[in-house]
This record gives sequence, C-alpha cells and structure tokens, in this order.
Amino acid sequence: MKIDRRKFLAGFSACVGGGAVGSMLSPLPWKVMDDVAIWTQNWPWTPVPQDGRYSYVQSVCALCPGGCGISVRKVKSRAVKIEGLKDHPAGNGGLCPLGLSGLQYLYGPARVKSPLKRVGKRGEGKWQPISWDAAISEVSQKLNELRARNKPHSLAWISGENKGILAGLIDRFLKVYGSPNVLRDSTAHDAIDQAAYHTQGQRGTVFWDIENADFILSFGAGLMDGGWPLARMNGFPKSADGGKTLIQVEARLSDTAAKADLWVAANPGTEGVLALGIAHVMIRELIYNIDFINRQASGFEDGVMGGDQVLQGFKSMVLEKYKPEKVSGITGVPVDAIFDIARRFAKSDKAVAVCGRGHGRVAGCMDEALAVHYLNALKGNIHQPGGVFVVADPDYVRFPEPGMDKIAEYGLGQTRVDGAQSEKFPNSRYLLHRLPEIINTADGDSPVQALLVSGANPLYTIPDGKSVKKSFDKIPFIASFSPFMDETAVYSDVILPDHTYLECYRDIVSQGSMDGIVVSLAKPVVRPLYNTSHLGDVIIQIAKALGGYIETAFAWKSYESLLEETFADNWETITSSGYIRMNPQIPGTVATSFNTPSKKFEFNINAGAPEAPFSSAFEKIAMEGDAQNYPLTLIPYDSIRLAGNYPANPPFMTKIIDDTVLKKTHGCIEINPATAKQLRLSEGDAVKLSTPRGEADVQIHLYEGVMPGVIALPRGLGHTAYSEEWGLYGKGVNVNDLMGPIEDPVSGFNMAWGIRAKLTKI
Amino acid sequence: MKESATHETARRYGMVIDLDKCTGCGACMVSCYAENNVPFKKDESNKLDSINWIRVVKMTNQKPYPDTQICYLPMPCMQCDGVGKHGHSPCVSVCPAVATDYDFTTGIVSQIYTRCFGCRYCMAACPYHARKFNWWDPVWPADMEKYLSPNVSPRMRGVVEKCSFCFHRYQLARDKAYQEERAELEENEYQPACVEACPVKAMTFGDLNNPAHAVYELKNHKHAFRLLERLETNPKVYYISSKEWVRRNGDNYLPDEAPGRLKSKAKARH
Amino acid sequence: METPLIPPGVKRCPTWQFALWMAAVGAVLLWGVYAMILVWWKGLNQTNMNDAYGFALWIWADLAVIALGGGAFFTGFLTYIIGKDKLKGIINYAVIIGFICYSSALLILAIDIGQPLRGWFIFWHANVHSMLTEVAFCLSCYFGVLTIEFIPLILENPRLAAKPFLHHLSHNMHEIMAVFAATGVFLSFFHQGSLGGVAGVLFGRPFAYREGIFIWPWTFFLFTWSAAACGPCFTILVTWITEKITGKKLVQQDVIGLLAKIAGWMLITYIIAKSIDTLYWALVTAPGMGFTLMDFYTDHPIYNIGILFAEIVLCGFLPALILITRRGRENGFLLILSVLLAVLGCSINRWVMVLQVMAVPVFSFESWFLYSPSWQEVATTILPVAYGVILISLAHRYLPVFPQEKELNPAN
Amino acid sequence: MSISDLEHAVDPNLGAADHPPQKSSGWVVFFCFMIGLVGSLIVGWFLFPQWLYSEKHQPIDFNHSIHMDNVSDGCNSCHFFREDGTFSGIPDLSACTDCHQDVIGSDPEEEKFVTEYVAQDKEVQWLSYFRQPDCVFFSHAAHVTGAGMSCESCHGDIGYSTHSKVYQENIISGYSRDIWGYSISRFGKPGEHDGKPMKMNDCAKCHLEETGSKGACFQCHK
Repeated sequence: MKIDRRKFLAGFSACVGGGAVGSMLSPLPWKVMDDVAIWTQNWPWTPVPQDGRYSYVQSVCALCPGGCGISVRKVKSRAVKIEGLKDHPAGNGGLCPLGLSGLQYLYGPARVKSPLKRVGKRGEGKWQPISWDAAISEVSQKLNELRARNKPHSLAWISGENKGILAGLIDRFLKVYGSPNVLRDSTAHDAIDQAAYHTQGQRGTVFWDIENADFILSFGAGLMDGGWPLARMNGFPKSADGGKTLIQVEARLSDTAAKADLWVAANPGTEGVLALGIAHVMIRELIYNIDFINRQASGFEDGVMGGDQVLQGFKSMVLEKYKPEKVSGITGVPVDAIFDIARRFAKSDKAVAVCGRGHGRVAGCMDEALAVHYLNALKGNIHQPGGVFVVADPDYVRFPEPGMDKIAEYGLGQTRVDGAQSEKFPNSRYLLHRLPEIINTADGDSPVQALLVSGANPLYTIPDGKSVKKSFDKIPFIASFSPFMDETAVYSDVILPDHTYLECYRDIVSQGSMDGIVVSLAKPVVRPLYNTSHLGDVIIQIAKALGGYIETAFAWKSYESLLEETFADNWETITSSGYIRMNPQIPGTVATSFNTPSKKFEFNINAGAPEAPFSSAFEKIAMEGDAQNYPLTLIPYDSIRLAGNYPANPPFMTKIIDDTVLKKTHGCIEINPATAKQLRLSEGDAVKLSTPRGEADVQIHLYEGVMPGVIALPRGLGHTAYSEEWGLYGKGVNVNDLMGPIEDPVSGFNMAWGIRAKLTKI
Repeated sequence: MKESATHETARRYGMVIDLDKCTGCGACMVSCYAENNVPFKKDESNKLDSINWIRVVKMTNQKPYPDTQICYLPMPCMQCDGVGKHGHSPCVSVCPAVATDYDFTTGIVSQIYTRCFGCRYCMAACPYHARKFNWWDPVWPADMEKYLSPNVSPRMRGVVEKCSFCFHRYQLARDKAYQEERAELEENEYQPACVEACPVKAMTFGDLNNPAHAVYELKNHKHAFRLLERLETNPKVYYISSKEWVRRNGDNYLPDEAPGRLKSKAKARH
Repeated sequence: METPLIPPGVKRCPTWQFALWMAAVGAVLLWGVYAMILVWWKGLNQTNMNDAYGFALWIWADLAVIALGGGAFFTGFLTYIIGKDKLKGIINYAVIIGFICYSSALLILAIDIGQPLRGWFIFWHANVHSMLTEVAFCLSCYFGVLTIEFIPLILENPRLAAKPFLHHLSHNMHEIMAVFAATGVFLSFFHQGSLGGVAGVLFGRPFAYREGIFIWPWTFFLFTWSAAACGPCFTILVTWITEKITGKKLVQQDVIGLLAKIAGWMLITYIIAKSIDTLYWALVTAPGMGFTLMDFYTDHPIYNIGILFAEIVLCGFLPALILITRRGRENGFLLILSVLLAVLGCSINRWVMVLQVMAVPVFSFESWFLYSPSWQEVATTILPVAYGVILISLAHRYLPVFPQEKELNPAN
Repeated sequence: MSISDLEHAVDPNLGAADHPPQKSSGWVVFFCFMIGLVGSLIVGWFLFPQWLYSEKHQPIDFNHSIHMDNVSDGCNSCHFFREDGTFSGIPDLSACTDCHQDVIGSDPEEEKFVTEYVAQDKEVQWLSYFRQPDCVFFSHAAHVTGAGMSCESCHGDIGYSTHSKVYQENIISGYSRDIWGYSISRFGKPGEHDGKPMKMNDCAKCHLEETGSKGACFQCHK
C-alpha cells in the first residue's frame, strides 16, 4: 500500500486522537494537573519555616536609651519574634515598632560579617575580610605609633555607649592610653541635667515622674513620637476610661500634639519664653507653690548684693519682662491661652513640665531647660511624686585605679579636642558637634590622628554632613566597631564588627523612675551568626596587643567575666530576673538633697554653680540664615516610625512610614497649604529645598498641621549606606546635612532647632 | 466532640479599638509583620501594593492650622459577620473557589493561600481594603528567612492574603488547653499579636458573645461605632472615639444625617 | 489534483497581499503574546493594578467582549428558535465573532489570575454562591457550544468537505444546530447575567450594589439584556467593517435591517430599564448607604458625571431611537453610527460597573483610586483583537461564511 | 501548515462538487487510533507512576520494632507532646543520644548511626512519610488528646516495622507518596497495617463522619 501524505496525516491524527482518549482514561493528565497545582502551592523558592520546640528568652532592647524588656520567641535555635516583656519595669510589655523589628538587624543584609580592611579609596566600599588578629593589630599598631610620637591625645573615640560597663571600659581605655577625648552625643538630657545642677547643685540624671503625674505640660517633647517608651504614657492621652491631662507646646501637629488635650502652637524657638510667660501668670496670681518657694528656694525675691546693689530676683524679673501680652507677641500663643495653661498647670494635683524636642537627641538651649525647670520649681514638684527627680548615676561600674605612664599623663593633661569640660564650658561633658569645625580649621595636622567609633554613626548624625565628611578626610585612621555597614563604617579604614545586642551579654541602663534606675542584662538570644566579636573583648584584646601597663589595666579574661565580676552579688538576680534596680527615690527628701551653697533651690543660677557664672537672656533662640534669601523656616521633626539616630530604620519600620513622608525615593516636606498657595506649590510638586548649609530635592506635602511659614522634614531618612536590600538606601533627605549647629553660649551644646530655608520649584 | 454544624456562631471573636488612646505608633503593624511572616520590598511607599494585615490610617479633620486634629485609625480585617450575621461577609460569598470561609466556631474569616488562585474578586468586594495581593514573590534577603515563624505559612506570588486575627495563636492556645485537659480558653490565652503589642493598650480583644470578656461591655460604649455599618457588613471590629468628626468619618452620611441618630437604628436592626 | 482551499465562486485577494496582511496583524499578535508570557512568567506585577484597583483594563475587555459576543447567542436564538430564517445570512458570522469573543475572554481570564496553574480550582472547588463560579461554568460551557456551532462551518471548507465522513458530520451537525442554539441561549442568559451579578452583589461597594430579586441583583438582568441588544449591533458593526475592508457586499441589507430593528427594540427597552434602575439606585439604594449620586463622580476626565450621560443618553437612547425608526435604519451612516454608539454604550457600561467601582472611595477620608494600564496590559488587551482579526481573515478566506456573498458579488 | 501550502493547489475554477468524495482507508485510521489508545493507556497506568515517584532511602534503616520493645511508653517515648501541647514529631539527635551515646547493639545500622551522627553531633535528615505541606496546621493534640485517637489509626503499624520502607517522593509536587495513598488510582483501600492517605479529602471525609462537619478552613490551614 502506498502511504501518501494524506494517509499519513489521517493515521497520525487517529493515533493522536486515540492517545488523547487513552490519556483521559488514565490517571496521567489528572494527576499531573493536581500535582502541578500542588507544586504551585509549594514553590521551592517560597521558604518553609522549620518547626520545632518553642522557647522564650528574656532580654532587653538596646536600640534606644529606653532599655525596654523584651521576650524573644525562638523556634529551636532561630529567633522568630521580639515581643515586649511583661512586668519589666521599662516598657512593661510595651514595645515600639523599632524594638519589635530587632530581628531584622540580627539577620539583615546590613551586617558586617567579619573584620574588614579597606582596600579601595575611603568610602568606595571595597573591602578585604581579615582575621581578628590582623584587625586588632591594625588598630594597636596605629595606637602604638601615636604614643611613640607622644601624641596619645590625638586619639578620639566617638562612643554611643553612654552608661554601663562598656562605656566604662572605653573611658578607662582612653584614660590609660592617654587621651581625654571620649566623645559622645549630647542629648536634651545633658541640658536638663545641667539645669538641675545649676539650680540644685546635684549631678545626676533628671527624670520626670510621668507615671505618677496627672498633668504634663510638654514643651515639644516627643512623648508619643518615640522619644519615650510609649508604655510610660499610660493614662495619657485621655480616653473612655478616664486619663490624665497633656498639653503639648509645638509648632507642628506631631503625634504627641495630636493626642494632647490641648495643642499650643507656639512659634518654634520660643518655648522658653512661653514657660516664663506661664511663670509670670503663676506668680502674679499667686498660684505657685508658695510654701516650697518660701522655704526651699533662693533667689526668688530680690536680694541685696553688698552695698546698695540690688540683685534682681526671679519674681521681679519675670513680672517685669514676661508679661503675657509680650510673651504672646513673641510666641504667637494667645494671651488667654497663656493664662489658661498657667492656671491649669498650677491647679493640677501632680503637674510636671517637661522639655526636649522630639526624641531629645539635640541638646538644645540651656535657657529653655532652665525656664522649664523653674516652672517645676514654681509648682513645687521637685522630688515629689509626679514631679522632677535628680538621680545619681548608678556607680556599679568600679574598676581598680589603673597605673599610668608619662605619655598617658601628658596626653590626659591636654585639653579635650571638642572644648568640653574647658573653662568656657565646664559643666558640659561632651560637645561632639564642635569636632568637625575644630578639625577643619586646625592649622597643620588634624588634632585627631586616629578615630575609633562604636555604637554611633557620626557621619550621619552630626549636623552639617559636608563639613563632617571634610573633617573625617583629615583623620588619617578611622576604625569602626559597628555591627552594621553604616555611613561611618563605610568611611572607615578597618571595621571590627561588634555582636548585635541579641548575640551577647550587655548591661543596659534604662531611664529612671521613682523606683530607681533599672539596669537590665541583655543576653545572647542566639549564638553569634557571623565572625563578630564583643566590643568589650575587643578592647581587652587591643589593650593586650598594646602590652605593658595598658595590658595590665585590662587584665580581665573576657567581657563576660568582667560582667560577672562587676555585678558580683547582684549577678544572680540580674541573670534570673533580667534586671536590678539602683538608687530608688524617696520622695520629699528635698532639704537634704539640694547641694547648692544655700542648700536651697537656686533661682539665681550663678549662686547655684559658682564655677560657671553666666547670665541668661531668655529670648527667642536664634536661627541661621537671613530672612531675605530664605523666607521659610525649616524644622526637623522626629517620628516614632523613624529611627532618627543610630542605627538606621529597619525594613519593617520603613514599611510603616506614610506615603506623605516618603514617596519612592523622594522625601516629602510638610508645608502649610496657605504657605504653599502663596508659593504656588501644590501636593506632590518636586522642589529644591535650600538652606545656608546645603540643598536637596524634596516633594511637597500639604499638611494643615504645620505652622504657616514653617516647613518640616523628618529625621532619619537620607541614608547613603546600609545594604540596598535594607530598603532605606538613598531615600529621602538627611536633614542633618541641611542644618548647622548653633552653639549655646552657656553650655556649648548644639541648640539649633531649625534653619532658614527656601523652596524653588524644579 | 462533635462540633455543631448549625449556622449559629458559638464564639464571635472581635476587637474594640480605643481611638482616643491610639497614638499611631505603628507597633501593631510591625508586630503583625513579624508574627505573620509579612514580607517587605525595597520600596513600600506605594501603600496600594504594600502588604499590611493591619493598616494605621491617618485621618484629619480638614481644619486649618491650628485647629487641625489628627486621628489614627488602625484597620485590621473586620471579620465581617455579613448581612444578618449569617457569615455572608462581602468577601466570603464572592470567592469562586472557597479559598475564604467564615468559621462558625469563632466568627473568623479565613484565607487559604494555597486554595486561592488570585482572581482578586474578594478584594473588589471588601470596602475596607483589608485584603492584599501578592504582586511579587516574597523575598527575605540575607539571613532573614531565619526569623520566619513556622506557625503561619509564607505566601507565594499571585494570591490574596489578609488578617486572620492570628488564628494560629488560637490553635496553639487550644493545643495547650488539650494538653491541660481544658475545654475552654481563658480570655488572655488567645490575643492577636497586634493587640498584645499595643504599647498604650488601645486594643481589646475577646469573644463578643461572652459577658465575661472585656469586649462584651466595651462594644456597647456610648461612643462605640463600627466602620461602614450602614453597608450591613457587620464588622466585628469596634472603635471608640470621643470625637464626633472621627465617628462621622467611620461611615457615610447624607448632609442632613448625623451618626448618633442613625446608629440606634442600625443597632435595633441587628 | 487536490481540492481547492478557497470556497468556489468567490474572489479572494492574491496570496502575497493576504500574507502581508497576516504578517502585519501577526506582529501585533506576537507583541501581545510577548506581554502575556511576561505576565505569566513574572507575575501580575507587570501590570499597574494594585490592591485598591484589583480589576483593571483587561477585566473590562473581558466583560466587554463577552457582552459584544452576545450577538452569537441572540442571533442564534432569533434564527433557530424564533425562526427568523432571514438571519441565516449573518448567523455564521455571528457565531465566529462570538467564538472569538469567548475564546478571548477565557484567555484573558487565564492571564488575569495570579495562579493560572490553579485556575481549575474554580471548577473543582466551586463555590456555588459566587457569581464568578457561575460565570466560569457557563462561559466554558457556552464556549464549548460555540465551538460545536463553529465546527460545521469549518468542515464546509471545500477540501475538508471533500471527505465523506467530515461532510456528513457537518451536515448532521447542522441538522441539530437548534438544540445547541437553545443550549447557548440558556447558558448565555446565565453567564451574561452572572457577569452583571459580579458587580451587583458587592454590598460593600455602594457604587456597584443593586437590589434585586431572590439572589439576583437587577444588574443580572440588565447585563443579559444589554448583551442581547448590543451583541447584534457589534455583529453588524464587524460585518460592515469586513465589507469595507474586502470592498464587497457580504450580507443583504434587509438582513442587516432586520437585525438592527430587533437590536433597536432591545436597546430601547434595555435603556429604559437601565434608566429606571439608575434612578432607583441613585434615589433609594445609595442614599440608604449614605451616598448621594454626586459622591460617585468627581472632576476627573473619566470618572465624571458625563460618563453617565454618555452611557444612557448618547450611547443608549440616541442609537436606540435611530434603530427603531425605519428611516434611521435605512440611512447607512446613521445605522453604522448608531450600532457604533450602542457598542460604545455597552462597553462604557461594563467599564463603569467594574472599573469605576474600584475607583470610587467608600470612606469619606479616602481619595479616588486612580490607575492607568501598563504597556503589558495594553498589549494583552490588544492581543485578542489581533487574534480575532486573524481568525476572521482566515475564516473569510477559506470558509463559506457569508452564504449570500456569491449572489451579491457575481463572478466578474 | 503555512499559507503557501494551503494555497498550493488552489484552482478557482474547481469547486468541491467537482471532486468525487475520496475513499478513506478506514481500517488504517482505526488501527492507528487503537495504537494511540492502548499506548497511552499503558503510559498513563504503568509508566507514568514509575516516572512520577523517585525513591529515596532513609539515612539510617530504622527498626521501630526493636525500639518499641525497649521503651516504656510506646510511641510516646520518642514522639511525645511538649508541655505547650505541641507535638515533637521526629526526635532530634539529642533524644537518641540518651541511649545511643555508644554502640549498644550489633546492628551495623546502629554503628553507622553512632559513628556518622552521634559522634559528629550531626542531626539525621530523616525523611518523613507523613510530612504535610507548609499550609497545613495539624494538631496532634486535638486528635490524640482531644479525640482519643490512637497513633495507628492514621500512621498504621509503623511502630512494628523492622526496616524503614523506601520513601517515594512525587517529583512534581514533592509530596511523600504516603500522603496520596499507595495506589495511583486510589482504587481499593490501604491495607489494614498501612498508614492512611492524608490528602485534604481524606481528612475532610473523616471529619465529616466523626464530627458532622468538614470543618472550617482554618481548622487545618495556616
């Protein structure tokens, strides 16, 4: 038979047809269809989290100074979730979004996985992994060299560790080495503590007894914007089950202002003036705590200074200079409102006035801190429940006095590079923001020859980024101990990565309360993931490498053994319960606690701290830039959804940022619709933001809650480091780059709250 | 242990959120991400393709400075009981493949990712935008897969997901109860992650049918309301706000209508 | 010598011309296929849809082509069941257009779902309460019916008809076509209606929600009705376009006139019902949910109140009134204008009932949700158009689609 | 078929009617049809199941029976409930090392276990015959503690096996064959001593019988 094309086609079709029928009658198509569907339900690239025994490790959060207790849920050896730890004195089970995101730092792509040595140009991002021995000798060689050149004081250490054993180790290391230059960020607390020192003569940390207060008069403090553990705000704001009163003074409707009973929209920079206006009303209407003032205060009434010179007392100064009408003119707060606030504050049972803008990461103006502190004195709530306490810092970190050699003694005798603790600023411990300018204007070599950085990201956080970078370029050697590839780590010469707080022991000192200061113990929740090393151990290792008496001063076996040794009798308690309390407060012990020459609360600050006489102007705080070229005022603001300082926002936090704050890579600038209308700007417009310090491209967001004429940018955006997968890289604007520091004449602190700015449409 | 197959909801788990307390911190959202293996992308600024099982919406009273007020509104899945509380929530009735159902023992609306084939009809049906679509394959960079919880299965691209009131916590609590030979759960044994995480305790969770649970009383607060009550979706998430403009924002009203007057009508109906 | 491929007695363009035409349309098709593969491979992130706007361009295209493919069932109904024999002059073409529309609709659905390999769950794990389930079942079944209706026509290709088996098969299928037509009408009634139900049952979406009877919202009936009205209009429109392109008269004008007249009456009754529905919705249903009519419209170029006017008056009453008057129908320009308007009107209706539903904010604090399609969406939406053009070109060239063609165009 | 092919024999002067219907060789068509039919049936019923499952062996041939003889609490001894009500499933190495710190028997598999795993502190990558996919939440507590079911009622007599059976993995879905059940057609029932099939329908069937309802989705899904 001849098989032609037609026959072949017919046969082939029949065969295919038969095959189709046969297949349908077999399991093949149906099973394949089902199995393929099952395959889509279990795509190999969709992870399957392994199950196992669940356990919880109790520890403490180290991502901000709050030190809230955390409970970490584990599945076998993996940490899967961080939750608030109930019954922990800090946080009491509550945790902010940052603390909840902690595991993203631990497992995230921004980790530095081993010691690294720079091989490219600085900041280029080319690294070579090196061994720990090599990394430590990189540092010790440099340090040996400085000592050999008799320049130990040209070593500086920028440290984010403020309290506790690590801070103690760093202080001790520099002391033994021979440098006075431990540099730390000054926060609002530094100003407030100093105000307390001037008026009460007590050194220590101020805390406001929020828990027991029923009325808070807040001068811009971001109580609910992440500056404070939110759980402490229990009862504020008012709600269906009662609650306490909060008055928020702020130029922008922040989350705190939104939750306040009353939002007082004062001109930015006039908070101190407003406080004195309120004081004026209290004094005039005799609604201040007359008993306290009469018995416990000095300098309130006019005094006599030898001869017929009259020393003007606080009372007449305020009555004379801060009449509500005048204050209203300066602050923009209606006269009625000033009276109203003063009366409500005065008549509340337990009222307290607080300050510190936003997260309180900028020290601010001494006048403002003083004015607010005076209000508390007028209320008579010093060392009273619901009032203000000054607590001595915990002194559990006690090391034996180290030996010193000549070089170290010489170095320690030099003045600090940042000018803190100098004759000019005797009471300010650190003035980190002054460092760039000092280096940049120094003749010849940089006064800092080697810089070590731990727990801080100065390249991001110090104002005026450009000049910070310029000053870093002049420092021959920079080493970072950061566990993350942050801006400063990227710009360093060698990185000796620390563990994260979830991989090691660490003592964390929380904010104080009536029950005392809480010292918590961070525990290793998981074993270290990478080739990192505890900063404490690294310090001991470096000391060992330096040898001699320095080695002897750090003769501990390891950080852990030092920790155990330090807590001694408390070790049992702190490991089992997770925390110990120190220095509990006994309310009302005022008379014994004021340490001024008069043993009273001093309204006359110069009598309070005679070593640093100054006079306060109590005026609106100045601002950089001229109104002619820069018609608007730029203020930075803090948000609880943005980690403004160190470390940078984790992806979960970035995910909850509103699209009115960050849109794709554009940071949004808040502007009042009325102001925008004048400038012919509308929602979403791309604009160039210029200040005397720099410029940036931003996007307009119309916000009724920001004062006309003022524009607001959030802190915490505009990162240029971390991993790109971190989701924050190159997004928005770092407002620190657009502002310069303004030096407080009394303390030297940075008191800049804003800067003049202009917007031009692109 | 036969479970009733009749359509009467034994327990109706629900939530009462006090908007006066909520500070908009976002801890509920982050806690939810961590609890439920919610992924993140490099850019999450387009909130319309960003997966959130609970969103905190910022509302303002639209008044000029300085009379402006803002109120944060956390919105999980409302776990609607549907018209007449028969479990016909807007989304359940439309799903063509039974990838979502109403559980008559808890009143919780499920979403089964492996059943869902991504038609998105339920998203169109839900007026609360509680349902989110996986437009992308989820990716956890570096070692981040290690923090994934085994109690919630990660979702693949192409399916819808939504808040489950942390049903796995209910399951785990029940396992524990079995082990301890108990039949009933205590109020505090089953709490969703968001409720537990709220640092200001603005959220309360429990069985709306159980007089011993806090939500039972709270839902009858004079300032309590639900979102879009007039659509008869019968949400199980209640809100409390002392501000009239907030309550008004919770639903739609003709110019001559006011929330208070209508609400009593709505309550009488159900 | 083999049997020729082209039906006898008709004139077709030269091969090269046809090839060129096919190549041009084929290029568009390939573009669409490329986009389709992208969507399947990379997922729906290739579109500009989002969580608020989860139904978008191609779902509108899907609904529109199903409505416009309604010409097949309604013409079949008129031809085989009512017995309007005159319409046999156009029924073949109506079936082909229906086949194209429905196969496109199924393809679009396969692209639109996030997990195409699990698409069969809609059948296997069906939820009988869902309008979409009803759509899927009826759509697939009716597509099967259309295929069966299409097969005899394919078998009439001269070369296939040369085989006795196929010839007889074709003949016998023709004999029982009325049964399939009836089945098609039944299935179409339900799935067209269910598509209307898809939006109408959304009681969480005040813009879409309609009251109704038993489980069926009024949109259920309106959709069926409008498909019956506008489907034939689309058939007429496509026939006219085909005639213009081929430069030949293919269907007798009285056939067109009859279909247009019926469509006109369907349209006028539909648009009256639609107006009543709209009024009831605007005055009773929506206010009951706290909405006024103007809450549903904004000053956006697409989502403004003009769209309601366009749908009901400009693309509803106007074409309906033209089509029901003899003078209107007999004026070639007015006829084509009115069928075009009717087709537009139906498409607008589907757009409004699906896409505007997504755009309208339900909360007073929300703003409008806007969306514009990505190129992948546009390409995959054009894909069925290219595919339809190709199928029509092939069918016209090789199949005796128009029985009156020979008569209307005597050879030379 | 390309256009030109189609066009090849076109002669506009000839219509279909001019060609006499050609004789079709019916038996050839029938024969080819049968080849296709039978061939595909063989493929579908016999070759396909072979191809669908890949066979894997347990890293250690485990003897359940001998363990059952030596433990006090039956299955519970190794597969126990934790305090929180979760089920431990396949034991970790640490559970084995209680007894197997050193080789205690004469079985070469045990020796392999001790030298390759215990000595090196390496977990054994057991293959789980009944591992449900990630989307499933299965509560052993509800079934065993709550409903009083025995292990055997689902897992069969695995506790009396002396060798680990071959693990068959579906190469498309990755499931263990035991989830599907033994026979590909699912005709017939699994043997008395076999584990039960564990696809969703199997669960639902039992739930319907025992509780009167298939249960809500979330009862078994996560």
